[in-house]
Amino acid sequence: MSKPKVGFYWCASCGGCDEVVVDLGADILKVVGAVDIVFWPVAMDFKRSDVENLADGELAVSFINGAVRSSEQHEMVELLRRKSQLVVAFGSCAHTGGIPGLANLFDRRAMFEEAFFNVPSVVNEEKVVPLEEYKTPQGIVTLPNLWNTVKTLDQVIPVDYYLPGCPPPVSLVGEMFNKIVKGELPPRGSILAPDIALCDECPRKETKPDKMSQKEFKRPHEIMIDPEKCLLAQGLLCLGPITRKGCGAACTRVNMPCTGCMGPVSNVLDYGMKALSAVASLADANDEEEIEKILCKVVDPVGTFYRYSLPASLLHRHYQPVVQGEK
Amino acid sequence: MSDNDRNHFEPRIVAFFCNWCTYTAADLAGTARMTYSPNVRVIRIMCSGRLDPQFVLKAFREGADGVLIGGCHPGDCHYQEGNYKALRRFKLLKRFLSQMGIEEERIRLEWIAASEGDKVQKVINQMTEQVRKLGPLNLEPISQMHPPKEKNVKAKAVAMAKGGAS
Amino acid sequence: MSYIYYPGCSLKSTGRAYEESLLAVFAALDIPLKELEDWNCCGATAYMSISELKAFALSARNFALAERQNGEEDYAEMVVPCAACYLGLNKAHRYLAEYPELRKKIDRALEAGGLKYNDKVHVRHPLDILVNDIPAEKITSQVKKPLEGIKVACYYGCQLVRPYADFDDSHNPQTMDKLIKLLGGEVVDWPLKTRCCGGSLTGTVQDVGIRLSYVLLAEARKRGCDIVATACPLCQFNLECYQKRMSNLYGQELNLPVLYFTQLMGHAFGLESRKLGLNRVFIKPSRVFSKKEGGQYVNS
Amino acid sequence: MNKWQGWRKIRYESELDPDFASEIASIPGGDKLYSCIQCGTCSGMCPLSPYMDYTPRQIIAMIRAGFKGEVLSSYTTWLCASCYSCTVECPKEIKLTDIMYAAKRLAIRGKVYPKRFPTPVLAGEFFKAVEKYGRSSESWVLVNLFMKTNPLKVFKQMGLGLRLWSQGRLSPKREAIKRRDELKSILKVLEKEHMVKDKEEMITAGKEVV
Amino acid sequence: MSTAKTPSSNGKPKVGVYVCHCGINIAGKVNVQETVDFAGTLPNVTVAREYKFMCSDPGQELIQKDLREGLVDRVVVASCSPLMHEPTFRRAMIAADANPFLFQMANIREHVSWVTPDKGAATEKSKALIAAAVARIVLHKPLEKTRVPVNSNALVVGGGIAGIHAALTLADAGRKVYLVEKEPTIGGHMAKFDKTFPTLDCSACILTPKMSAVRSHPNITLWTYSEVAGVEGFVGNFNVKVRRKPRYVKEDLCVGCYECVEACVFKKGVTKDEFNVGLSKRRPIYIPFPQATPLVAVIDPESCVQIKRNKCKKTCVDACERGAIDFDQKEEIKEVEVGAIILATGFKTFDARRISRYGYGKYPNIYTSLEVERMVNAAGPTGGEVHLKNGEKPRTVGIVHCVGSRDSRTNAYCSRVCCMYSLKLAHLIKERTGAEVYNFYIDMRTPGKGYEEFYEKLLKENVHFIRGRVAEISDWATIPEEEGKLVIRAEDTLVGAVRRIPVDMVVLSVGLEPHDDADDVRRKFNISCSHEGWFLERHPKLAPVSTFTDGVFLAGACQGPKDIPDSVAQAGAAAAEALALIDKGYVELEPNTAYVQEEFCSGCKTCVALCPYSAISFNVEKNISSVNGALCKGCGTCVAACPSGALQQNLFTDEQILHEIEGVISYV
Repeated sequence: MSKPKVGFYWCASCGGCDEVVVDLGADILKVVGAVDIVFWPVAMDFKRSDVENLADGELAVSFINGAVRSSEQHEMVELLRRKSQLVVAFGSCAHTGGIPGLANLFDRRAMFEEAFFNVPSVVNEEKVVPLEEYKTPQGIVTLPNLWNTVKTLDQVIPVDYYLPGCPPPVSLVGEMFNKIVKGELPPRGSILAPDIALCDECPRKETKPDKMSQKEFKRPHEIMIDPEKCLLAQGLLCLGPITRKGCGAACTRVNMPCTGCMGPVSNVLDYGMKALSAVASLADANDEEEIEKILCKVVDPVGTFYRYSLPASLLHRHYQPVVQGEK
Repeated sequence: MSDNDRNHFEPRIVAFFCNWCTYTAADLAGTARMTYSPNVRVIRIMCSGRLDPQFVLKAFREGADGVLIGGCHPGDCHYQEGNYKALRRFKLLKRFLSQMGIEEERIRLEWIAASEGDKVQKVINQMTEQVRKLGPLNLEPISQMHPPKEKNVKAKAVAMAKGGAS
Repeated sequence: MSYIYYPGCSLKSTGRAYEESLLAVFAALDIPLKELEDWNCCGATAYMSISELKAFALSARNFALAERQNGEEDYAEMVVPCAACYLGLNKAHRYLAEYPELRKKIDRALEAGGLKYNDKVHVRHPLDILVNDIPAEKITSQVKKPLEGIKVACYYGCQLVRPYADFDDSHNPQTMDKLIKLLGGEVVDWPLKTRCCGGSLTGTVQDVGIRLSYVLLAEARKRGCDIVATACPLCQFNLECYQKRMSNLYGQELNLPVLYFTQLMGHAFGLESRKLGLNRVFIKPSRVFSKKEGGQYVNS
Repeated sequence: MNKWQGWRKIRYESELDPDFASEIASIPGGDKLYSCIQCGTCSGMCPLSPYMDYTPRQIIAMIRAGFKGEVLSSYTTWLCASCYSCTVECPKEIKLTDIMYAAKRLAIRGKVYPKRFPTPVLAGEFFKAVEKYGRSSESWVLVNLFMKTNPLKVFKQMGLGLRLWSQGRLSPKREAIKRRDELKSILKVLEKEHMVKDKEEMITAGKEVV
Repeated sequence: MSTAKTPSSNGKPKVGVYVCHCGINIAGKVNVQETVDFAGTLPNVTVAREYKFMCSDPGQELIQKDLREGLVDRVVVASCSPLMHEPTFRRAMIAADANPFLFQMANIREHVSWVTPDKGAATEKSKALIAAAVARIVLHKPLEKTRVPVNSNALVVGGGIAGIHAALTLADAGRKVYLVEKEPTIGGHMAKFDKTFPTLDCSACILTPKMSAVRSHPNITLWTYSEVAGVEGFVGNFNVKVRRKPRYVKEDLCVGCYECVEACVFKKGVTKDEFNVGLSKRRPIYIPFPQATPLVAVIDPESCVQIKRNKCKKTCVDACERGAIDFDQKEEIKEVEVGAIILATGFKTFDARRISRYGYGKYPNIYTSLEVERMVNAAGPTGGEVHLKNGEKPRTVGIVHCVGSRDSRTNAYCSRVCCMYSLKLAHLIKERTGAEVYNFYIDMRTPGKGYEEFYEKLLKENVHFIRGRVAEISDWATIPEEEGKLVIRAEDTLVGAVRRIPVDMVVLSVGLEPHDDADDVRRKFNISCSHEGWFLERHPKLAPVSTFTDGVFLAGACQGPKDIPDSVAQAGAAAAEALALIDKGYVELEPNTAYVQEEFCSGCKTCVALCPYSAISFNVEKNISSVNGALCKGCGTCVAACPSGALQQNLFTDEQILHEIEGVISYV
């Protein structure tokens, strides 16, 4: 019996998700032993035609990382969807939009202006911007269309499983491969991480005081962080209580507050709103001015609460009224 | 009601009223036959402190053009301090929404005591007009969600069963 | 703080003594007053009877000018000594804030004149300023010739404390009483402090108007007052200029000096009587002043 | 007034104007008119009510009942000296002084005010002066007033005028503002508009709403 | 007409929607047929019906029949406010053997038909509210109410006639009552009156027996000179702290013999006598009045030299043979458990100084009605004589009605008792002095048994009635006849002329106002106030003595101006309501409490400090939070904060509310 075929693909992402596969270390050999990798543009030289040539459903699993934000990515994920029995949204970007998703605070024009004109390191006196189509003597050169809005993978194609994290923790990756190989996968649509928040596995949990409320929120550079004590209790905006566990508390172990890459637990509809609600609830004041004073330390609410999940939020993106009759 | 034409725009506003003060005040407005614009639909919660900011975004996502929150006056909360907690969340929520480009007139927190039927009338009329001026909130649709409903069905079923027993 | 001074039409004619004494007193107290440039009529009583809208527009133009003159300062404090102007402007101020429909129309009108009003004006009466802004010690320290033994009837008139003023009680106001007491004068309890003097009716329906003024003076006389202090040019005019006519009509010699409270202040401050417009009054107060001061006061 | 003159003291509903109250109530805050409980505080406070043909309280009752003709041609409104004591003390916060103004303006527009009565004439003269010069010159307003109502009075007042003149309290100089054009363009915008609406204006305003 | 589908049996929820016409209250504005047709199209709805009055017996039976026949298993009624009829329909559910919490109301009367001018809009809004109710009820679960026993003691706050009557009623029924009064004696305003209208029976004669009954009743604990310091707990189980101010006289030793008062170093009164509303003076040690209950002296720390400066001959101590005087007495806090609370804190009279044109406080012979009450009282400072400051009898007296009342600048409401007490005072003054009495009134209000007859009696006594609100009172005389008099100016509106009436004495019939501390009191007891500051009843008609806080009832004028008969009637009603609560023995608590879904709780402790009732504790063993259902009051604040959605609230789960939001917007 031939080994099941799997593919890896990356969309809008940093490459860290591909790296994590390699981080499996010696265990990767087991993976390679169990499956045939037939597509992995980051690691090996495959062409799009290699996928196109596969029969529909011939791929057992596609692991797709990165958010979707261009016509090319769109075509590729649709192609992979057609060729795969299972699609796994691999990592925060595919799962909830990730860091690239913060681009949804702007529109495409603003981003182009920033990237091609305004950035101090750019010298672009002729105001050249990339065009989707450009005629050269040699013929027409094309570029993919960059979308105005960044989307999560499941906003573009049906997704079977989600592996959260930025990048997904190695242990969860290994576990996933195990389950796939053994055929012990949970119901479709599941998130392949424990459904409980990070505090549950955080080594600082024991140090939480009964009263968690805060008179002042602090940013990491403002204090000497106690390496033992609950970070939230120290006034740091640790999002551990809102974020799914599974990373082994990688950040809080090294004195960094959780920033929420693993996304919400299943009872939560909108990660950022829940985070906002929990954080605001901790502000220990009833006076309007005092409340403002405490909460003004949350300098950038969107960036804080939706660092990895703006496209997956209920608002989806910065509000641009869709004006009627203006098409 | 889905007629979003600028000239005939009828705003849709979802209101969350606390049971003890604002909901009662709205009842009083009714008993006193104070007429006001029909654009606001009230959802009763026991306390403004129950208001989860998720509800606000959910309302916007479902097509509301504005959200009104009504609670007891400071110091008058039936549950001692629930309204202050609502205020904390509201303050941060408002900042978040403005960062997201949503006009601040689309969300409003009002303290309305049980005896202030006239304030219900005034606030609802005012807010309706404000939102009408802003025009409809046309959020960009989230094209598809895959898989649509199957996600986490099991987990939720477990949660609900537990809740019922307590 | 500097104040913008709105004189109004009367203070440039029949009420000149009010203006002179006001400026003299404020100068003595070192409170700068700058006259509003190109001010126009406030739109008071008579005007309002014809067109209320235009009356508000007239007030609004003054406000817009005051804001412009005030520049970047927060609020323009507009000092309005004439009671009728004070009421007219204050009413406009209130109505423009309270009635958006009206406001829209007035804004449109101002725009046609290239002006804009941003609600950055406070309408103030000198009494309000002297009692509420200026420390009492500052006033007492200026008093050189206290009004000792002089019995004063404080006459506020009707429009000064009604209905839009909030610096004093509308029925039994106290600010002028306080001021006179600071000057050493004796304030007579007099229940007609805010009763109308007849206003313009003294000129139009004289038999009614003059009687209204007369009852005020008769009661003041009965209560042993030496002098009546006013804060309104029309009140001063009615109470003083028609006294002769009253004597004829009612057979009672009144001969009661009627001065602006600012004139009394100036006198107590020891300012020169010419600067206080004391030369412009029909019924000279010298008799009252000299009696109390053992003849030291030299009549001008 | 002792002789019986055969006045008919009855009013038929058809003689009354049912819209009069809403005309008056169209001024800002005018709807308080409907709260009147006829307590009489206004009349009791009014220093001029003894001279009026109807007390202020009666005027309110008549407005509400639609006695338009009687109200607009009455002397009451023109005797009102705008002292605001009624407005201040009214327990229902009815702006009686404003209502008097409203009645005056309707009377002038309808030309039903008591013609030879001096107060409307004074108002008219004052209005004209301000309209033209931006300020009023008291001397000129008074001269015109007396000329129009009772020229003989000019002589009666002459003595007083001369005394004032000698003290510098009255001058034949015309007071005027500098930027008269600016004021003119401001006032022009409001030319056709009124704060108290008469019946036809009410109907057109109503049409706008519908 | 109704749309009834065949019952489905696949385990899916079967929702019945019942739309009420409420006569024309709803049907006059809402197109009921259209809403029923619409409801029939909603998912999971198996039955949609309409009826004239859903809350009536036949209406309820309609629902019960469908439940029994298995056509529906959960019910939405679209009618009035849930605050009105939710209990009614829940009872109907129980009667049909259904769980009462599988029920939801859509408020299409108070929130729709009564407030929406346009019929089309009203119908659309009704549909939206019905859709919302249907969307959420699908997620409802059967719940049980918890029962909590009720403490059988009661607390009555305020010892005026209302408080006295309520306390006696409860005590006679065998309940233990704590009566708390802030003054040194009970009796309230009624103890100050001479006669009561319209019967003119002596106030003291009918009140003092009740006062002594309070004193001697074995079931009543009377704490005068005391205030409620704090209230905790909930219906049936209140924990009340009472602060007993030191009176420096031992209550159990004092017999009220007045020896100490006579012996005081001050031989004359030094302080305004509160009981005589300032018409006389009292000494630092005093007994408010001879029938004071308890008849115990009290020392006023403000004026007692010993207490203020610690140097006095202490003649009072020597005079007291029983050794009752104790300068070391300290404030005491008593703590009691009660099941029900009756508030009977009464009123204060309007301060006539606020209306400067009436000259109160400026002219000597202007009195308030309460001062005149004391003056005409035989036990009062003048021994029942009505006289002017100079000792002469007045020959003319003016009584000014509505002072501070019916005026939007002071109190917009009618104080309800002034017309009648003014008539009474007119009668008494005329009886005592033979003076001409003028009543100045706006409207004569005499709705009560025997009241109009009393008015007629006064008319026959030739008391003058002038219909006109007094404009001004002054000493400004314009003719010789007015010299030396107070001149009242008013329009006689029936004549249409202004009148000036010179009088010797003026009585200002001041209105009734809430106490200055009413706002603090209501906060303490967690109830609401109306605009004017009166305590707010739960429903003006159907629950006039209840409040929005279960177990707290109202009696007397603290709820609004009332005369004695009405106060007593209301006190009886409040006592009956309290008894009904106590005698039931238990209360059922709404099950809308919060609960933790343990497998989702990460133990972050965000919730713990948020609970105002300390109902959330941290379970150290399991390392998670847990909610004590008996302490939880169901506000849901913790639920909104819980970062992992592990906390939920019965009847208000996230899911239910989210569905409701979808429902209210998505359909229609």
